[in-house]
Amino acid sequence: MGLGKLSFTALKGVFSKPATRRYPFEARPPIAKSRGRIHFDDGKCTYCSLCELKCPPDAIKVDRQGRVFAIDHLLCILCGACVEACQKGSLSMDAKHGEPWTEKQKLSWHTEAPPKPSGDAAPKA
Amino acid sequence: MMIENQPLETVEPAKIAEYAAAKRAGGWRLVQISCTSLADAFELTYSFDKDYALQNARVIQPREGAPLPSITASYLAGFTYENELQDLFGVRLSGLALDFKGQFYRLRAKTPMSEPHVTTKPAAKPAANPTPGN
Amino acid sequence: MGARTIIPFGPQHPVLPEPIHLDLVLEDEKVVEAIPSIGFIHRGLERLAEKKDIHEMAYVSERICGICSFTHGMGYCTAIEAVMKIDVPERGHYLRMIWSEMSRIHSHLLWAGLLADGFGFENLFMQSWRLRERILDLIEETTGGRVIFGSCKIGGSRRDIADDVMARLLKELASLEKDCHAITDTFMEDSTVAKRTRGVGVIAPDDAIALGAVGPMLRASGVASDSRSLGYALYPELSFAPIVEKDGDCWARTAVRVREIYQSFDLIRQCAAKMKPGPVDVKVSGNPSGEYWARLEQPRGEVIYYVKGNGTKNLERYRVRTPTFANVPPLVHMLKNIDLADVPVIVLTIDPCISCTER
Amino acid sequence: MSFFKKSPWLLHYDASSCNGCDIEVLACLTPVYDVERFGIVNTGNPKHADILVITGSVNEPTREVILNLYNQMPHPKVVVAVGVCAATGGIFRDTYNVLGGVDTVLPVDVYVPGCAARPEAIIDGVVKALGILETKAAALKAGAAEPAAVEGSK
Repeated sequence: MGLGKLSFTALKGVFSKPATRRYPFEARPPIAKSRGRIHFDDGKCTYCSLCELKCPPDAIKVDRQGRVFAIDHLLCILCGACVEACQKGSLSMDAKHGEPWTEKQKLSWHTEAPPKPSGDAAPKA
Repeated sequence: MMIENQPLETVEPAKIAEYAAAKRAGGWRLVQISCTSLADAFELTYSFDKDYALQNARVIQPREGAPLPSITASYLAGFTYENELQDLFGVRLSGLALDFKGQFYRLRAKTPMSEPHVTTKPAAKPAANPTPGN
Repeated sequence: MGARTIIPFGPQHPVLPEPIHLDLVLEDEKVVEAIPSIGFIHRGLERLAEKKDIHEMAYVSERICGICSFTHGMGYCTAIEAVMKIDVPERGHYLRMIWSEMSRIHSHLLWAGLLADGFGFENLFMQSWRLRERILDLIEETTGGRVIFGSCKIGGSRRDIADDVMARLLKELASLEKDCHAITDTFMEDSTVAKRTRGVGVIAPDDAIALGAVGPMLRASGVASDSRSLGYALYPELSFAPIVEKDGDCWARTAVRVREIYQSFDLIRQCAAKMKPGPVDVKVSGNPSGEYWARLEQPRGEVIYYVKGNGTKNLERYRVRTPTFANVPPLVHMLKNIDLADVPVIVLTIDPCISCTER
Repeated sequence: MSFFKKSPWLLHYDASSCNGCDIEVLACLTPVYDVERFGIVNTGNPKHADILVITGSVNEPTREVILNLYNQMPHPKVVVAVGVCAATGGIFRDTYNVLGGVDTVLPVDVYVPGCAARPEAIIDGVVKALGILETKAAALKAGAAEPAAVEGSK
């Protein structure tokens, strides 16, 4: 390597921005499409269990009668098949990655059935 | 998209070594050996390639009976595939140039792919328990 | 003649992030024989086809290997599409080709870094991986994942690339291509790299064919064989020629991969120029019945997906023959009569991907 | 987060991962993420290591290797399971050669979710493990007995 090229490289190193992202002190803005974590919005869910059917690692369990949605984030492979399957928009993909855990947890949500406008008895809880 | 033409011919188990030797002399390249477990036999496919043309040879090897002749005399590369056949499927082979005697793969169960195909979804999934709360 | 010693190499070894075990038989400093034994990360995912349906298997296929993940998904889908006679829309094919070339760039840069680390050129390792992060950012922006793309499905692509993202991608790729020259020039011209790679691990063209070498291994020995010439996806629409070197040593294999990085940049530009707006996928219904051997070119070489459907939603047989599996016999051949110090370099120049090999 | 008193060294082992998480663990050490800022060094020697980072689910041959590596590490030590395969077996837990997550063999201190886990997530996990490491170190200093070596049960 010639002396000219050597000094050019050295100067470039001195004046260019460092390549390092100073995570966790500064997080970079998330990329919109990033598949970070499945987000569940229990207000919209009708507990149809389509997501359970489509989930390749069987990380989602839905109890249609009891109106319970449960997801194991330590099984979820973040493929997004459930988000595509969800008709009501209650599942979405969060761009932020999941937190590390010290214990295994399964997250579940339970909602009371909304009052039916007509006829049918409310499903058993 | 182009769908490849993939001719398939049937070869007797005892003749496969000669078949492979002829292919080698003809300048063909060994592409792969695959195996499917059937109820009473193993369905093996040897694929060869020459100038981007694929030729498959199908061998039906009965579970019992004479061991399958190895093709490692003509294609040394066959030893990985043939050891795989031995370790995963339990196909018995004769004349292997490099025989690991079942030590090529380190497995929990012996010959785990030997059982024929079953289509069953496991009933009890060890997945999340739907318990209310949290 | 010295006494024979057996040195175990692996499974946990600083040179390789993945476990492979070699028993090296040594006579003084010379390796006289190498006996491989694999299976440390054998999962048995071919048998998973019995439990997961054909659409779920696309996700499983991607997870055969985290480096060539996109091509695994694409190969599986290509095989199923051939059995089911599904016509993927043109834009779907172009998107697949763009992503598969992007994954080739990221894989080759990753490998270049590992090789540099293998012969102790720490700085080059760091620089290669610094550039690789830029292509990963582009992959993340278009697919949402860094190493597992999750963008291929039976019948087309799961995502589209918007025009403004595409323009930005091409601009960034052009700047990345310029920056790549700094590291690839070092690989090609630096005397220390040449000292470790020239004339090491030579494999003759005849041996390469007889031992079943594929991909850059075979091309570095002077055999022009590139599965992209088979005409899967829409590769016949693009102009390209297999990259061939003639020496067959570690340096030639490095040169093939380095030149392929630039070829991939060119192919992405060609795809972007030819792409027209339109649908990216078709609806798939029914189950496959029949068999097909799909052959694709991965960063590491020719890969084969054999699918056999029996009309149910589960495949009867799913088999993957990955490039590293085919490159194990040439590796064993090359590891004869060499110095012990050259073992890591030779192992790395086949670009080993053990999780592919063992599935 | 405060600065750490020690410079923790890290040992990485791929139990039966698909390579995705391994590459991301390695990516943490390269310029863009650079965990060496925290004094973390990737070592190949278990006797120098404080943190055992395991990617991928456990199968029969790697079970012994993991136990061997873990028992060679000096106390105090922490285990970080990176990715969903290391946590539970992930999508591969139904396959014939997979035993399950790392916790079937070793006590795991931190689980990092993701498939593949991102470098940011891995850094978060390692930082969390450092906290646990300091607690364990303090307990050892205060006179707690060293935990016994983990035995493999067949």
